[in-house]
Amino acid sequence: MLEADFKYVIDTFFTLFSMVLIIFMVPGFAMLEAGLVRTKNVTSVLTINVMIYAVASLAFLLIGFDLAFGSWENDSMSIWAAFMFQMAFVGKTINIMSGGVSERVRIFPLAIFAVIMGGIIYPTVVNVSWGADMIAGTFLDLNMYDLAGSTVIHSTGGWALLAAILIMGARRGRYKNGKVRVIPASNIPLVVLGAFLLWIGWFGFNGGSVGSISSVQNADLVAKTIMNTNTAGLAGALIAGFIMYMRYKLFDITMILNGALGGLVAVTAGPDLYDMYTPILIGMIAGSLVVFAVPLFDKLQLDDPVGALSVHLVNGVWGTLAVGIFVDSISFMDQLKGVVVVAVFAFSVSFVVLFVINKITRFRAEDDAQLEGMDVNECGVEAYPEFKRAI
Amino acid sequence: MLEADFKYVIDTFFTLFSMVLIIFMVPGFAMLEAGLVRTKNVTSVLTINVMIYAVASLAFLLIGFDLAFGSWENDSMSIWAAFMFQMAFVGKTINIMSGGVSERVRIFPLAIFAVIMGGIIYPTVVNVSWGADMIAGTFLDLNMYDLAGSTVIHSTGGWALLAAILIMGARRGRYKNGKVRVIPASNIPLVVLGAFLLWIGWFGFNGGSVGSISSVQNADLVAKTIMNTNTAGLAGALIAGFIMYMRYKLFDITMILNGALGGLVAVTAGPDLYDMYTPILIGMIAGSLVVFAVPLFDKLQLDDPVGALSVHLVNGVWGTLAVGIFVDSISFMDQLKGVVVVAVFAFSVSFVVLFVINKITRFRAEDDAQLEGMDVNECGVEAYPEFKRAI
Amino acid sequence: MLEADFKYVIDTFFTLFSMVLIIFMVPGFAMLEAGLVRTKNVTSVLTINVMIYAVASLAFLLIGFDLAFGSWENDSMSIWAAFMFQMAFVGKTINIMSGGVSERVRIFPLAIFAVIMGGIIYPTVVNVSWGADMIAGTFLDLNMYDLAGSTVIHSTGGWALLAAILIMGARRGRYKNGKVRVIPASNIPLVVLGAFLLWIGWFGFNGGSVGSISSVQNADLVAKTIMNTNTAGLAGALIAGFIMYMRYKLFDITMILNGALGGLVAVTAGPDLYDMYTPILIGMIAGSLVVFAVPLFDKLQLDDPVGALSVHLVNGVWGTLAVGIFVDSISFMDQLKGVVVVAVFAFSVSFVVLFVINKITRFRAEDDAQLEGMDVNECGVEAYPEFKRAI
Amino acid sequence: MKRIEAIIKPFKLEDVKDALAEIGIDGMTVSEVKGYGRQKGHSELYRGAEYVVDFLPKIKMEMIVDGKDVDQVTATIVEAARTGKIGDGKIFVSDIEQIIRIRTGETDVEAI
Amino acid sequence: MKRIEAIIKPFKLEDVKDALAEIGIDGMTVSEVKGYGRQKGHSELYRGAEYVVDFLPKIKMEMIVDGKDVDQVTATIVEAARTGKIGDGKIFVSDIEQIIRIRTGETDVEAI
Amino acid sequence: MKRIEAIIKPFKLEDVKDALAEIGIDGMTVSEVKGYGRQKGHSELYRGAEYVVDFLPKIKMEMIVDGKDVDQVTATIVEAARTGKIGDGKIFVSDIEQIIRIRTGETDVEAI
Ligand SMILES: Nc1ncnc2c1ncn2[C@@H]1O[C@H](COP(=O)(O)OP(=O)(O)O)[C@@H](O)[C@H]1O
Ligand SMILES: Nc1ncnc2c1ncn2[C@@H]1O[C@H](COP(=O)(O)OP(=O)(O)O)[C@@H](O)[C@H]1O
Ligand SMILES: Nc1ncnc2c1ncn2[C@@H]1O[C@H](COP(=O)(O)OP(=O)(O)O)[C@@H](O)[C@H]1O
Repeated sequence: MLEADFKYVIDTFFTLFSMVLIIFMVPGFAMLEAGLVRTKNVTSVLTINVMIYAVASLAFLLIGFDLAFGSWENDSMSIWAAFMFQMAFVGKTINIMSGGVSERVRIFPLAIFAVIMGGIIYPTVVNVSWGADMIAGTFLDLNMYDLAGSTVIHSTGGWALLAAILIMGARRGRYKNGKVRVIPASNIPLVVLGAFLLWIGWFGFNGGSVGSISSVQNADLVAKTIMNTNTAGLAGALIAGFIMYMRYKLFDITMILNGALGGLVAVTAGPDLYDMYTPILIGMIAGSLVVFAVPLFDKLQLDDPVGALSVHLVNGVWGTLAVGIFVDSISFMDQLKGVVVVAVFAFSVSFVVLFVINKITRFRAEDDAQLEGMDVNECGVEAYPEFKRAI
Repeated sequence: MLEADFKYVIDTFFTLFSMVLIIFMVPGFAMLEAGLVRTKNVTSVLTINVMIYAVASLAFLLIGFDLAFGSWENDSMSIWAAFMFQMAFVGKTINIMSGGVSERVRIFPLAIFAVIMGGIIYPTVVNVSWGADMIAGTFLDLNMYDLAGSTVIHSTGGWALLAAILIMGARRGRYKNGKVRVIPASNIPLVVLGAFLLWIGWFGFNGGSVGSISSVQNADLVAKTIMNTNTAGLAGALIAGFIMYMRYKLFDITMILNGALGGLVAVTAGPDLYDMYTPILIGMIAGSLVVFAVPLFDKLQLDDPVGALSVHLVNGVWGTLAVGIFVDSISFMDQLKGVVVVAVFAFSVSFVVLFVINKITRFRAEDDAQLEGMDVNECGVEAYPEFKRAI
Repeated sequence: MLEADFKYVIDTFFTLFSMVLIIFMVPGFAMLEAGLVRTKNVTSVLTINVMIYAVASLAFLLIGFDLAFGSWENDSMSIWAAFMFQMAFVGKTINIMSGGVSERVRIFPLAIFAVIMGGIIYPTVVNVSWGADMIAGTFLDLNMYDLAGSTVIHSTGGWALLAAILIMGARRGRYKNGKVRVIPASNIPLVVLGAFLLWIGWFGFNGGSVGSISSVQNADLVAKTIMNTNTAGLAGALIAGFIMYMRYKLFDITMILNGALGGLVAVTAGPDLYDMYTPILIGMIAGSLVVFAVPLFDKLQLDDPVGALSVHLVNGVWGTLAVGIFVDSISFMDQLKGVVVVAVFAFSVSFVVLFVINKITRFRAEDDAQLEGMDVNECGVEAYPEFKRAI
Repeated sequence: MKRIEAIIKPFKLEDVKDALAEIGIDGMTVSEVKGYGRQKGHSELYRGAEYVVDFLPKIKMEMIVDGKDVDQVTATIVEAARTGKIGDGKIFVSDIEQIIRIRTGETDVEAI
Repeated sequence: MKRIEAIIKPFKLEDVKDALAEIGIDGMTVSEVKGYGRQKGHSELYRGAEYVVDFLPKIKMEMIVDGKDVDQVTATIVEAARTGKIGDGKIFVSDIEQIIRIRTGETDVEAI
Repeated sequence: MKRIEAIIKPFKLEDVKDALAEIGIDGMTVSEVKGYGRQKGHSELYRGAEYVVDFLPKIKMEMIVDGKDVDQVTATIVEAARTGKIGDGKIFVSDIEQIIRIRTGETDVEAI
């Protein structure tokens, strides 16, 4: 057997393996968000997650992949495996955005947005960062290092979310006379389950982004990437738990998990480049950023029921810059330029697209519908009809 | 290292990988069904799922595998991996059937049936379709193409279910004076979680059924199989969501997920043979079939709490025929013959076996037991004892 | 490509695959325990699971791995993969212990204990059993065969738990005037989900412990290990179900799952050494031991809400001895010596460490805090705030 | 005006509601309660230990009616809710002094 | 002493509680109930079949007050709970003969 | 006949039920309610924001008894439910005019 054939087989298998781990993030996001919202909005959030996967993936199959990569060709592994791996990413940006506008967003316009995001916006970002690169040679050309998408996925989703929150506004009754009304999560086991499915998915996300496991060097790189990814998550969880305990003598699990996810987002830009201790530092800073960003966004009345801005936007930016700070061979300015260019592009295009869709069919459910719950109004199906709702 | 050894190692590993994905379908079915039934029957449904896995797998280990494949030998991969892969399939047929008679079936007779199904009926179907083929040369000899079991698994389970529903009847109070009483699902997050575990399991189910990943050609085939499998699921979900929205302006998540599962069932017969667009069509037809079959079976008073007839039986048939329709090299008549022969065999044998068991120890719980709930009567353990049940 | 390189690549990949399966045991333990405790203690149990993963893994990264293996070197696979695999084990011993003291243990002292267990106690046990072996040559030198840790993981965790129960006492109100008050599980679907995630994780746990899949012989060994692991789980579930049905005419799912887990624990010491039928016997004995041990520990007023003593301690011992009984080449006395030496070490060291921590900051929550629930007192976050609690 | 409270078996709710609707009662407030009485609870099993669940789920229906309708209403409930088996439940009648409909401010018989 | 029961829309609980606190009512017992009245339920969908959910979630507030406070309390509730839309709920007043505070053994007006 | 309602702390249910059984009360209806009174709720934490949970879980026991048993029953409840700490709850006694046992049609004292 030719060495090239061997590599082809192994890398196809490895990419399929990574892809499967990423697909676990679909139920991962679904469970996390279903656990974080109120019982009256659970079915709606779940439906959104399912529809995003269906709509965005098909859009990526039909138009997005071509746009991002220019062709359906691949010599180093099966193109079908390569496609599936990339397709597994596409829903994530929209998930990040949809999670942050839960409990008020209507499903139909969101599905329209998913088509555009999965078919055009996200593929364009991929094109200029990882793919065919249509702006190569122009002054916008990016040299940012972003292995698995701190910026390309997480910040992009985060900027789209910021645009969405500005357009849709806060949930009914969330801010009353300048005061924040706390709306607690309804199902903590689902939150934990979802967070761990995401965590495990991240191993495929980052490990698979190395692109090949079929040489000794690449095998090391993949393993180190996965190890560093995990380490940053551990550190993020630990520091968030520590800060909460210092302040309140209480372990707020939702914050701890957000800290972990923040660490995972932040390490995603360069897990292959760090030594084994740097991710501890990156994760601790990420976890701290989450703890401080969550109340900050609330003070700004940017209503984000799942903490997606703090986890994905803030730490997408932090993680991309961190590569420039901690890795000698990477220019900080290149990283910064990447962050800024993607920010401007993702935010402005999302804003315009959301704005236009919002004119045609409004995103935000009426106050009365929010009061009764999105489930009854959007899906007709209650999440827990037999469980009695407490006061 | 010899090329053959390399292939042996890789295919053993790949088969174990696929097997693990299929085992995720065990909690997948369990969560899906636990979410779809009423709270008073949840423990019972879960217990059935666990017992089926234990009973049918052991029966397959002790007698079924021999019956299906004639011998414990395999040159291309570890026989233990080959066994585990096949064993992972066996529970599925029974799961399909048990799901459709939930909320009234007693556990003990069902366990007896699982022994016979896992030890004899299913292995016989495998024998004639994929295995040693004891009817080769007779007029019944099958040339059906059925990669991963649209017919062998899904329709077989579906026919067994039809027999079971005829013998056990509907749930108490389901049809009153010719009117259908709607009994909604009790826990939607579990339904979604279960559906996605099934979806992910399907990658192993179909991908692993290619049998080998250890050459460039096979690597392509496996990757394409997985991609096409996924695409049909996406299309099934999308079309079901679309139809529901057109009709009711509501997104009924249970129907959307049944649409996805229908698409997955339908593509299972030939995902390796299709180009990348055909599965969209197959999935869309599958999803539409589900949407129309669910109320139809209710009109026929065939009471199927989880929609298994619509998902597995209808689409198992559709998917098998689809190979004959969309693939030039496959004869439609061969596919039809396969569908019919397996139907006659699976239905009549299941019917007789169920009938006999039913004489000895009745399958159906008394009305009073159904009223109080199967959990208290069959397991003694309530699923959610601390949660107050709403009216 | 060199054969050694090929093996390096494959074994790195295989080890990463196994590691991922083991990480599924993190949500596995979390869901199992969250389902078994009362709703007022669910968040606390989940938080403990998350904190253990974060704390013990980081401790193992910073000090434990060095202590256990003497160096960060590995020729046969990526050291990072080897590390991740070992790290995936470390939390398990603590999970076993924390589960058994749920509903009364405070989180902060437990986190301290996790540092010491993950950084020192468990690495020391690994050192003498699997690792650098610092007692080689002394009269304590162990020749025990323990492939994946019936003793090294499960009994070690079990002995630590026994020490913990002796120090912390039973839950408030559990034993009143010598009578046992039954405290049922609050969420059975979570119990089932958790048990199956553990089951699937076990394939990686035991399969990965073979250490290599990259030769025909090793591929067979891995596949057989996984098959035998599964078989023992099946047999444990079956026998537990059978005994319960004989005695009560009821299928108690929590006991059936504990039986399955008991079978998995018991087979863990030697799944690579058995023929395909022995695990049935081992699993059946394991399942029976669980059924009899659970009420026995209650009679001894050792209050263990999740049955961890019966599953992990009793069957860790049984499984280790079983290798000496069923495998000719293994000396029963060596196995017994291993069991005893580890028991003495793990119990006494855990006891002393727990005792000292308990003096500094008591482990056990006040009765009033237990009454109100650990969630409000330790986390400030209720698990199901919108669900009305039944009487 | 009188308050009629009926404690019934949960699966009889639909029947009783329909029977009451037929005699023109179309306002009521319902809640899930647990009952303790001659009908004994069932025993459950948990990890090898049996224990008794004392309290049985019941439905409590409350309706405020004009004093003259009391007999008809109670008779209707008795008929629709009876299975003849132990645990069928009870009806309690007591006095109500004042009623107000929040939406309109109407009081007493107009507010029923 | 009188018992005042108010059936209100769930999202009005906070407002009513605050309004009552302002007039010095600081003891009450609240429960979730289901209401059936002129306000009709909504229809839900399940796997292609529509059906009507009859019973609507309501909150029942109960407070025992001194007889002389009844009018002020009911007026306060009416004002705070009214949305003007159908389904706003009702208030029922009845008589209480005796009250005991378990902690102290105090009775009647002292025990309110 | 009289209705005795007791609002108690949830973990006292078992004790009170047993004490009542001893003096021959073997019918009652129980429900979970939320209480608001002098005993204040606890504060919870959610993603870095603290907030107060006002309403505390309580159990409401209702039993209809013969008028002559009222004093004994209330005394029994007070004794069994008292912890001496704030929030122990209250007992309310009111009048019941009529009782019907659905199963048999028996009325009043025979139906208790
Ligand atoms: N004295 C009572 N006070 C309040 N509720 C009662 C009383 N006696 C019975 N009940 C309620 O009525 C229900 C049925 O009573 P039970 O004695 O079990 O049977 P039956 O209705 O056939 O006499 C009980 O579950 C309880 O909810
Ligand atoms: N006769 C009655 N007895 C008891 N409760 C009633 C009665 N009539 C109405 N209710 C309660 O009041 C609620 C509101 O009544 P409804 O007729 O829907 O509207 P409105 O309050 O505007 O008249 C109902 O949901 C029910 O809980
Ligand atoms: N006026 C009242 N009307 C109705 N329920 C009351 C009233 N006052 C108190 N309660 C109930 O009694 C419970 C206990 O009262 P609280 O004032 O907290 O303490 P204590 O019982 O020690 O006086 C409350 O939680 C509430 O459910």
